Amino acid sequence: MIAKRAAEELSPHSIVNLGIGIPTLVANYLDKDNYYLHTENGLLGVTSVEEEDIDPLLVNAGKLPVGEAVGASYFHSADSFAMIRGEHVDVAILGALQVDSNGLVANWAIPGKNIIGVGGAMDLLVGAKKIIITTNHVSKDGSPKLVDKCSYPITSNRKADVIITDMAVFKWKDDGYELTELIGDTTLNDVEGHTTAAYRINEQLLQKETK
Amino acid sequence: MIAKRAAEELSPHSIVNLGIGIPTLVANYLDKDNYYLHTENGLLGVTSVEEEDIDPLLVNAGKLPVGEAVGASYFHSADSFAMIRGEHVDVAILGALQVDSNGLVANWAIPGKNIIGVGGAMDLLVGAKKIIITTNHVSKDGSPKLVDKCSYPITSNRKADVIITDMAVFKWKDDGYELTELIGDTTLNDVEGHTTAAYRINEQLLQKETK
Amino acid sequence: MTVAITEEAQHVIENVQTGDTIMVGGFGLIGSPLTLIDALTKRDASELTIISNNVGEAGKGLGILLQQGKLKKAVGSYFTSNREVAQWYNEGKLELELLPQGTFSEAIRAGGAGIGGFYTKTAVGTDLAKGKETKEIDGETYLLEKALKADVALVRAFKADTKGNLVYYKTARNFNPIMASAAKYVIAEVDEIVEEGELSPEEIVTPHLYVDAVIKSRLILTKDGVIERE
Amino acid sequence: MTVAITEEAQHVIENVQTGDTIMVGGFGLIGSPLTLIDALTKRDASELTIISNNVGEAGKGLGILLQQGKLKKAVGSYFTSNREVAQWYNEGKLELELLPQGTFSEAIRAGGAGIGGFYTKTAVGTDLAKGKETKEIDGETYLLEKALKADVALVRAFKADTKGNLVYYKTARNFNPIMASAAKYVIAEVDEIVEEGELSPEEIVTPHLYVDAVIKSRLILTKDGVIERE
Repeated sequence: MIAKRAAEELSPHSIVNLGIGIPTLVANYLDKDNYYLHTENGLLGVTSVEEEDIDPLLVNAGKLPVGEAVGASYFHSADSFAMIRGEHVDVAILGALQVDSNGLVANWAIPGKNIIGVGGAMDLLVGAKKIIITTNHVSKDGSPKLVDKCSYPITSNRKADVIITDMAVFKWKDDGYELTELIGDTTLNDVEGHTTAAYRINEQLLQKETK
Repeated sequence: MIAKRAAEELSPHSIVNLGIGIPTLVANYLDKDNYYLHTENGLLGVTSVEEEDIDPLLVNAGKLPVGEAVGASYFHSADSFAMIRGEHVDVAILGALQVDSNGLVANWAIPGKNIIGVGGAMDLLVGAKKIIITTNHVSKDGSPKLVDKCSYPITSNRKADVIITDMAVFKWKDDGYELTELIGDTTLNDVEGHTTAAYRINEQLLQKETK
Repeated sequence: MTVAITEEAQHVIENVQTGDTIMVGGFGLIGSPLTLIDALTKRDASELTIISNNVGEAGKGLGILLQQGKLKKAVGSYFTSNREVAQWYNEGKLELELLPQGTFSEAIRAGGAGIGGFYTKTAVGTDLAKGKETKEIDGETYLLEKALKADVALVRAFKADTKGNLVYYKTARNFNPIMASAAKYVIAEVDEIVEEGELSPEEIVTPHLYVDAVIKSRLILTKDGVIERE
Repeated sequence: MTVAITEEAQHVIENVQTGDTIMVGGFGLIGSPLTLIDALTKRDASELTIISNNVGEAGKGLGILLQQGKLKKAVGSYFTSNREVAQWYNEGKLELELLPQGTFSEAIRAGGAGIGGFYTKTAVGTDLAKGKETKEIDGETYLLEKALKADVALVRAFKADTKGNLVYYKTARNFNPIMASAAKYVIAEVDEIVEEGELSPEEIVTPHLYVDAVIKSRLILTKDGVIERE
């Protein structure tokens, strides 16, 4: 559901990089002729693959088997991250542990645990032209993931442009997030009760929900 | 003659970059199966080309038509200079306006004239593992080109390893150049009369010439 | 975004505005986007900064733009090939930034790769290091060089597919692939446009995400000089 | 120099000495030089610094070297794939240097390209920027990252020709070409060795000047895991 909503956020013919987890599912909702998927391990033109066509040497950044689109190209890791850091990727859709009132994202390390892996998270967050965060609205223990200030280590000092959760959609506008959309039966009260991050409510949405 | 002597200085299977002018002629004295010529405009595996096979889009750094060796490869300019600066080219054979007692080379600009071109000279001088300078011993007006201190702008603070002129061969040893060889009928006196750079005379050569 | 494929060089060159910084590929005329340069000479845009290894030759290629008085500044490594460059420079009508060719190439790659600057040993201790920062790294002295970027890049490739992927031809490759990565709007001039899927994914040098427009080359370099394609 | 072509991984791996820094290609097992890693586990060389995206998995690939106590330090971007890495690190038996994957890749390219260091925006303001220099360039903050180099690189390619030129296969390319450029001694493990001239000059990814030795791969990754080639 989150993935489907994220797919709607994309303009046709965008170059899109999908993170591991929910973001990977976004591919299922994209018309493959209209989107170009980039994976940082070295391929522009990622498609899905049928079981019988799996090639163990053709994978995405999550090491899952993928296929090769018509017009695809391969490149080495330094060239791949040159594309990312050089702002040639239009959109990165990433997961998050926390996003805060200032738009900062934490998605690579948990305090108290060993900090031993970061992968491409920091490069994608700093380099993609637009950042869409897809995440469950609350963590498994029920605590908000949209918080006032990240308690987990941040991934970049660059702001996320859009947050899509199972409850709502938020977009960064001027100096903060605006709640622009409720997902399914979610109410404004539900969102308020599960969010500690500051946000405004979109004028039209507010009118519609409170009339 | 200078070019022929320079060719003898190369170990088989070296990766060699040839500068414009006398250095380019060195190619005529190399067994093409044993040497790999690199040109900074993007080709490893330069060979000579017959008039009828000239391809206007296949040239060396002097924009002269060349051929393509078996096992050659093409690359863009940044990759080409990565090879040079990264010390993957074994030998660069370059021309010079001046070389001085400290081994410094001036080969890109003349004082009083406009400084508007440098090309790959500085990169080659700093990056090649071994630098061989090929030059006439004196300039057209008869003044020495091997001088105590370059009056022309230097190309790098890196020393040239070998100097081959139409009169003699000098090799950098410890803290200065050693005259190791006289070319043709040249005498020690001839060299002395046309050189203002400091140099030692090789022990054996001295004995041979003064006995 | 989709790549624009057109026969009309004059149309795509409209993307060049007065005051823009333009990268132009080619090592002399080899791998030079001759059709696009020709279109640029007919475009009413001036005060241009040109990032190109040379400024063509006297009255040829980019040399025409110089004669037209459209250039404010040139950034490159070897302006010697056009004797008029020195003349304009001495008369104070053209700014020049001279870089060693390796630094020039690397700065363009850096511009495309989101690298702000880099440290090279090239030019340390020379006149071209004047006014530039140095730094000791692991006991060696390096020079800081900044990235180069452009508004528009004009590049010459061999073939494009309909997605905009590019491959190059022999030493006509030179500065073209890095310039294609370092500008906001990239126009490639090619000999042939093939269907997507016809270029092998392993041999594509410039992936299509870098390319905004593709035109078929009209002016081409042959053994007998530059000719118009029939 | 000529490239050494051999069937004997154990012979070429003798170039690895105690205390060496070794680059090892691969993204997980994909594009990993499995035969050379296997040979390294049988080589009597320890106190190694490994520059590789991951340290294999627990007891697999480079993970075996960890278990053998041969590793002093690991430099990479994602050690999470081997849970034993954290264990050794916490016990003070293994040093770790964690870099963002883009910084890691770029640092290796820089090492091969004679670049001492470079400025990236990646990781600015994060825990991975601690202790690192920053610099303002054109109004933006960048982080200084130093080049990575190695004594020996173990890379996985698809085909080599008898000169040592290399081409790669799909996403098994990953870190291999850049690592092949950044070490004093480079050993490539390949599926096939062809005659010189059989690889197109336009499609060679790693020119032979980077490669010192080539061996035929014995351990290969298939759909069913790693198997020994018949």
